Amino acid sequence: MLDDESVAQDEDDEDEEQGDARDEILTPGTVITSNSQWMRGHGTYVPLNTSSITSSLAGTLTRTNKLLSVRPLRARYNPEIGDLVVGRIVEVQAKRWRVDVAAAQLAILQISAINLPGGILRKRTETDELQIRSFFAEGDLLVAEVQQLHQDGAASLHTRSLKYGKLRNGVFVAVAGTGGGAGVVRSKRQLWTMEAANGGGKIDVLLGVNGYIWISKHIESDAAAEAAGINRMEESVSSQIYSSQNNHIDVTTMREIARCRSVILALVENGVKVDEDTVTRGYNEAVEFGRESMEDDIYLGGERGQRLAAALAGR
Amino acid sequence: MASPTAELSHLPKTDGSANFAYGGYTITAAVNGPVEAQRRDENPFEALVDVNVRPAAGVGGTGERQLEAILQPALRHLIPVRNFPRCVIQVTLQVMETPENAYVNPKVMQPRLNLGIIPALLHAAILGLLTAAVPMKTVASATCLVITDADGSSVKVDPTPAEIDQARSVHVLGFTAGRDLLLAESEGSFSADEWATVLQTAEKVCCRSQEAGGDAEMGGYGAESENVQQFMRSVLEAKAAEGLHWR
Amino acid sequence: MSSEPVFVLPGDHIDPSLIPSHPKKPVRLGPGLRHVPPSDLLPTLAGQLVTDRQKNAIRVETSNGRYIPRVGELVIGTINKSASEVYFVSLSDYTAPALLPQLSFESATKKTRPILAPGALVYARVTLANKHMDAELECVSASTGKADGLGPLVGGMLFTVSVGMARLLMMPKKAQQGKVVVLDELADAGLQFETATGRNGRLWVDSDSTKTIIVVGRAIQETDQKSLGADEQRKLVKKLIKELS
Amino acid sequence: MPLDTSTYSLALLRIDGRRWNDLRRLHAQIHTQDAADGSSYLEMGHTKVMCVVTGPAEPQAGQKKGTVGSAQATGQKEGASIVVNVVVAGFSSVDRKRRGRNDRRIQEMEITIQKALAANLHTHLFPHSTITVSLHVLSQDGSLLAALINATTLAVIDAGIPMTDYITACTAGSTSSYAAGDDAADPLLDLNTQEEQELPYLTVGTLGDSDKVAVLVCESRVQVSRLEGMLVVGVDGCKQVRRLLDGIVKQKGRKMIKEGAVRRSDMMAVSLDD
Amino acid sequence: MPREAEPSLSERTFTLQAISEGLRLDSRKLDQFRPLELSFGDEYGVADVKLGKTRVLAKVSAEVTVPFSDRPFDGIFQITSELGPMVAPSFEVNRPTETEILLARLLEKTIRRSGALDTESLCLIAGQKCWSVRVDLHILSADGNLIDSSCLAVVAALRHFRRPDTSIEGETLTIYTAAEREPVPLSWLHSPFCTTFDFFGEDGEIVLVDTTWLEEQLRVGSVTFSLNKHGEICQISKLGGKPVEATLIIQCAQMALAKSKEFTDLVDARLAEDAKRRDKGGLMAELSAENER
Repeated sequence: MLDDESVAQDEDDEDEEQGDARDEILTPGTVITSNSQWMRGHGTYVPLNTSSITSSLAGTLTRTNKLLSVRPLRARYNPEIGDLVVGRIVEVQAKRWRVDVAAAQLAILQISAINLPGGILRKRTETDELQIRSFFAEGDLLVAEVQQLHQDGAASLHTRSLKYGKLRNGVFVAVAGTGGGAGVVRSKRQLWTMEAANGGGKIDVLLGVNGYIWISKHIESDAAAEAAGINRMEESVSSQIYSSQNNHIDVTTMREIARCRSVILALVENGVKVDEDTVTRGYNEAVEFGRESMEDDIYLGGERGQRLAAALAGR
Repeated sequence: MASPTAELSHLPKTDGSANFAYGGYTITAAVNGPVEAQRRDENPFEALVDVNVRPAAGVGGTGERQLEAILQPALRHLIPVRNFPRCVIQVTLQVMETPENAYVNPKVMQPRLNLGIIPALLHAAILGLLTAAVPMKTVASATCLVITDADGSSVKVDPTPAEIDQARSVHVLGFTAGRDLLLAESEGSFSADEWATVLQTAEKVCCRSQEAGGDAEMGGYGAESENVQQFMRSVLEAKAAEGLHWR
Repeated sequence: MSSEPVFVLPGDHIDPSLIPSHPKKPVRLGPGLRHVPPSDLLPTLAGQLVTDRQKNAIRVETSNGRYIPRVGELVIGTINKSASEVYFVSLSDYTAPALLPQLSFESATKKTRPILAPGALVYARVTLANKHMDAELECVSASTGKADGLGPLVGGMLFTVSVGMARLLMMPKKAQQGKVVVLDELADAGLQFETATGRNGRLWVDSDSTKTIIVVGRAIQETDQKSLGADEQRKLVKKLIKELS
Repeated sequence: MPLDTSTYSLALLRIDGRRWNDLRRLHAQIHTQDAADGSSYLEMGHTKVMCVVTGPAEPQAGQKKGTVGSAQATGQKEGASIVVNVVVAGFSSVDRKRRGRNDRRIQEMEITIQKALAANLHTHLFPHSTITVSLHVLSQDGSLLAALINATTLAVIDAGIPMTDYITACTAGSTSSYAAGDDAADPLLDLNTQEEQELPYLTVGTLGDSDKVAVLVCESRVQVSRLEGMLVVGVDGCKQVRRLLDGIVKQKGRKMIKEGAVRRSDMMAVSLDD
Repeated sequence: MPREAEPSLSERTFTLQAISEGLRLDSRKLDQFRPLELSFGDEYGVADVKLGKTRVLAKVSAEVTVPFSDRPFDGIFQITSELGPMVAPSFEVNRPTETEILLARLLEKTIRRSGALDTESLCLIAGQKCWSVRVDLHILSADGNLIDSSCLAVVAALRHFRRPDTSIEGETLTIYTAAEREPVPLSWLHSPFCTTFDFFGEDGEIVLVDTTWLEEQLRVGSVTFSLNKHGEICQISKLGGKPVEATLIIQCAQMALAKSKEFTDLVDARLAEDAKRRDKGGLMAELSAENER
């Protein structure tokens, strides 16, 4: 027996469905089509002795020419080449690291795929291999790009750009990745610098497409190197980039970093996707919220979070 | 006492197996090896001999662990363990029948070390190893003896459980085919002289076959006791001959 | 060859007359014997002492037990997993895997080496057998660069036999003295099949007909397990052929 | 006597007022834990369980070897392995008996769920990884295994792990005790603890909307002639459960579309057949 | 623990191909058991079952002990089954594997929970003294279908078993040795037997019985029925695996019933033979005793 409430809700939903059939949700075992002109993609299968493309996931239908796939409501991150990811070193091996990027398998970072101190073009030596831990040790966080995918689906990363490397001066947040559901979505920019309120200076927000997020104090020197052009960049690769020591961070900056983190968690809790637009606008809203009270509350759980989400949805 | 009986290679899924029955004890031995040792047991220089004794009824306890501790070094000495580094040779000895009175509460019996079963366990293990073609330096046999005060001080070979219960001391001695003492376990009170007699008797019982006309000489002690080494040779030879008519 | 087989137990004294004494060649010790310096020769297995005076060799023969690799022997292995340079190959259950270099196949290069999935079978030769190291295998002759029948075994069926039976099957027909006739009898009865025997007690049988493979497998396993003589083998084959039709 | 059979035959109502083929109130939620890859909470009457799914992810250290109490997929080297852990809270039942990790009954349930998943999930898509299913029993009132299976199905769907179809389960019993051969015995659907203690029953789990049985567990003595009747009622109950669960998943999906967390379908599935 | 043995690809493909053609490697029919040998030991309560290369031995023992405080009127009855390295090197002592857990549960449900043994009859003095009957199941060799063979061995051993006779006068309990009074059989209520059906094929539509180890490795699912000859189901376990049509399950139940009747007849026949053999001995003993007088 169903309780009255949920029955009522079901009826509501049926009304909506009639409103727009594209709100339709496919669930495992639902036959999508038996027409043989279509090809099956991710999230579908063809049961034995039939020719019906059937959903294997709960999600929505996507079509790319003749290819039918099901986009899951939620899923773990599935690496793709070129993805910007934040990862954590789990294991150090002789010539490579194994990195948690929230995927089904640990990703691989070869020692040959990182910038070595003293210039990109420097030849890798055995000394480097021996002191592999001086670059990345267990527990270190890094930002990297997916360079290639192996046959079994495992990813190889590289950090051969100044944009990538070890992460410092900030805080880590894990939300759902691009596999589906609320969380980080692929967008124009995964990494941007924004002006913090209340004199907090500049902060960097880095949304790894795998759902791992890094919010940190913006360090100017990097930008200076960037401006100096590509050749100079190589030279500036110093052992500093593998330092695990934080710079000095003002308390005000720390507060704003924490506020930004609260915003992201509130977005996720209320089912709002996480991208540059929602984070920036959410942050501005949160700053306004903070002005309401004397103590400038940066907590955004529960009701306050819902208010934030409502404010964003209201546009 | 009835002659020993044995059945060889009767468990098809193991590398070697033997069923050995003598004096009311029936033991099934299963041998697997040399197989890969587990990482935590691995010895880079020699094979591990893993002996596992399982009682007919009930779960194995300290009594079984002690029997294993007595048998393991004995078997390890018979096998050239250095030829199989990083390996393990598993010997599982399942007790099938014991001559104990089935209705004696086994719990009362448990704390006592059951020396009487050791010869049967050892013989079953050796037969199992031989059928598994695990290389061995030599073979061995063991016997159980008691010293009783019933009629003066006398040594008795292959005692019954009742005799073991009443004996002043119980001894198990094992000898290799080369007449080297392989294992010796004693329980109870006895003098050094008595032990010397026990040693001498046991050696004669175990190694009798090598002496021509040994049987006649044996007269006094347990002439009825079958020579086990001789027995092992005959069953293995029969097994080899079985394959001979077509090999 | 000695006429009367001599049965030995580990540690037995070997009659010096049985030890071959070729004036020039050194004595070759086969399995089941160990040399205790200075000049003692002791069996380590229970079995028949076999002396080959021409080769100046002596060994103890047994038909059961676990396979222990020896250089030069042909074996059938199962791929366990593949590493970057080698395949790990299992020669018998629960033993440490042997190594088969991925380039050790006929005309294999980095680009053309065969890709073998876990569970695939290979017919290989043992090239290294040392108690302190994992055994090594090859599927190509190092001298000629030819496969000579070695390499992956595709399809078919694998049957387990005793190592003694495997040794017999691999002997030249003459040396075998007509002890195992079951395969020839099956072939004479019109069955078409292909076999490969590994010294590690594995027999691979392939045929177009499922029934044929089953019959060949049963015939050889029954012959092995029941130690059937030549006549009994013929009887068995007749029975099986009858069941087939 | 918890179930007065004479009363039942008069009014044809069960102790809690249900008719023979009524399910108890089934309430379920999907995605209950933010931190988990997949999660669910499910109530079948007063039986309440929650489920958390982690993975497919790199196997945790020490998980690789088949540890006691965690059922491990075998012979599936190429796909993800599945580990199922069931924890029964001490306060979940009246006798408040603590059930250890080595309770064989719980281990059997873990193995059952693990094997049902292994045959249903498309594990071959995730080599070298592990899917961990953790189930917690908060309250017991009959049909425990069925509730665990249903909660697992929801949580695995939430985790976005591809599968052939829903596996849903329920219990079916018979009003006649094993000894009585009376033909008048009625089958019953979805038993509570009182009924389970009193009557023969079985747990059945089926695949999707089909009559295919993935799980069938019967632990009571019952005439073999009763089996078919009980199985028919049970399979029908599973279909009812499937419709309910499907509704819950779809409702959640529409909510996510409304919130903008998920994009709508590019087109309608129905239009593809033209 | 060395890694578990696994069949090679050739073995997998060929065995499945043969099964799909209705053929088995040992030329059996799909619904045919291997020859089943049941024998009893010299002692009471020892049953040895051979099913092809599978061999199990069940041994029953009994002792007088104190009943559990929450069940003062019941005796104690337990079945232990441990798979050790004798079965395969991958089985470790004291580390129960899935096979072992499922086997133990199945025996528990089939024999203990179904009330095959009247445990109340094991009570001697309520709350103080009772018989504790235990069955130790020794798996000597495992080549598939451990469940059916183990269940048969345990049931046969329990039916063969005789416990010492006892008498109670006031508060004193006397236990008689076999020489004083003929031992008595257990109060046995019904004999359940397991039959396992293994499913093969893409849809689980092919059914085999009494599978070997190799076949067991390749099955997509299985269901075990425990029934007695009266058609009472004691237990059904289809623990996951490939879903199969409900109608197929019903068919299997009917086959299991027929098989259970067969097993009942087999055990009855062997028990009768054994009784005859023992009686001959008994008669001889009596005669010789008379002669001495």
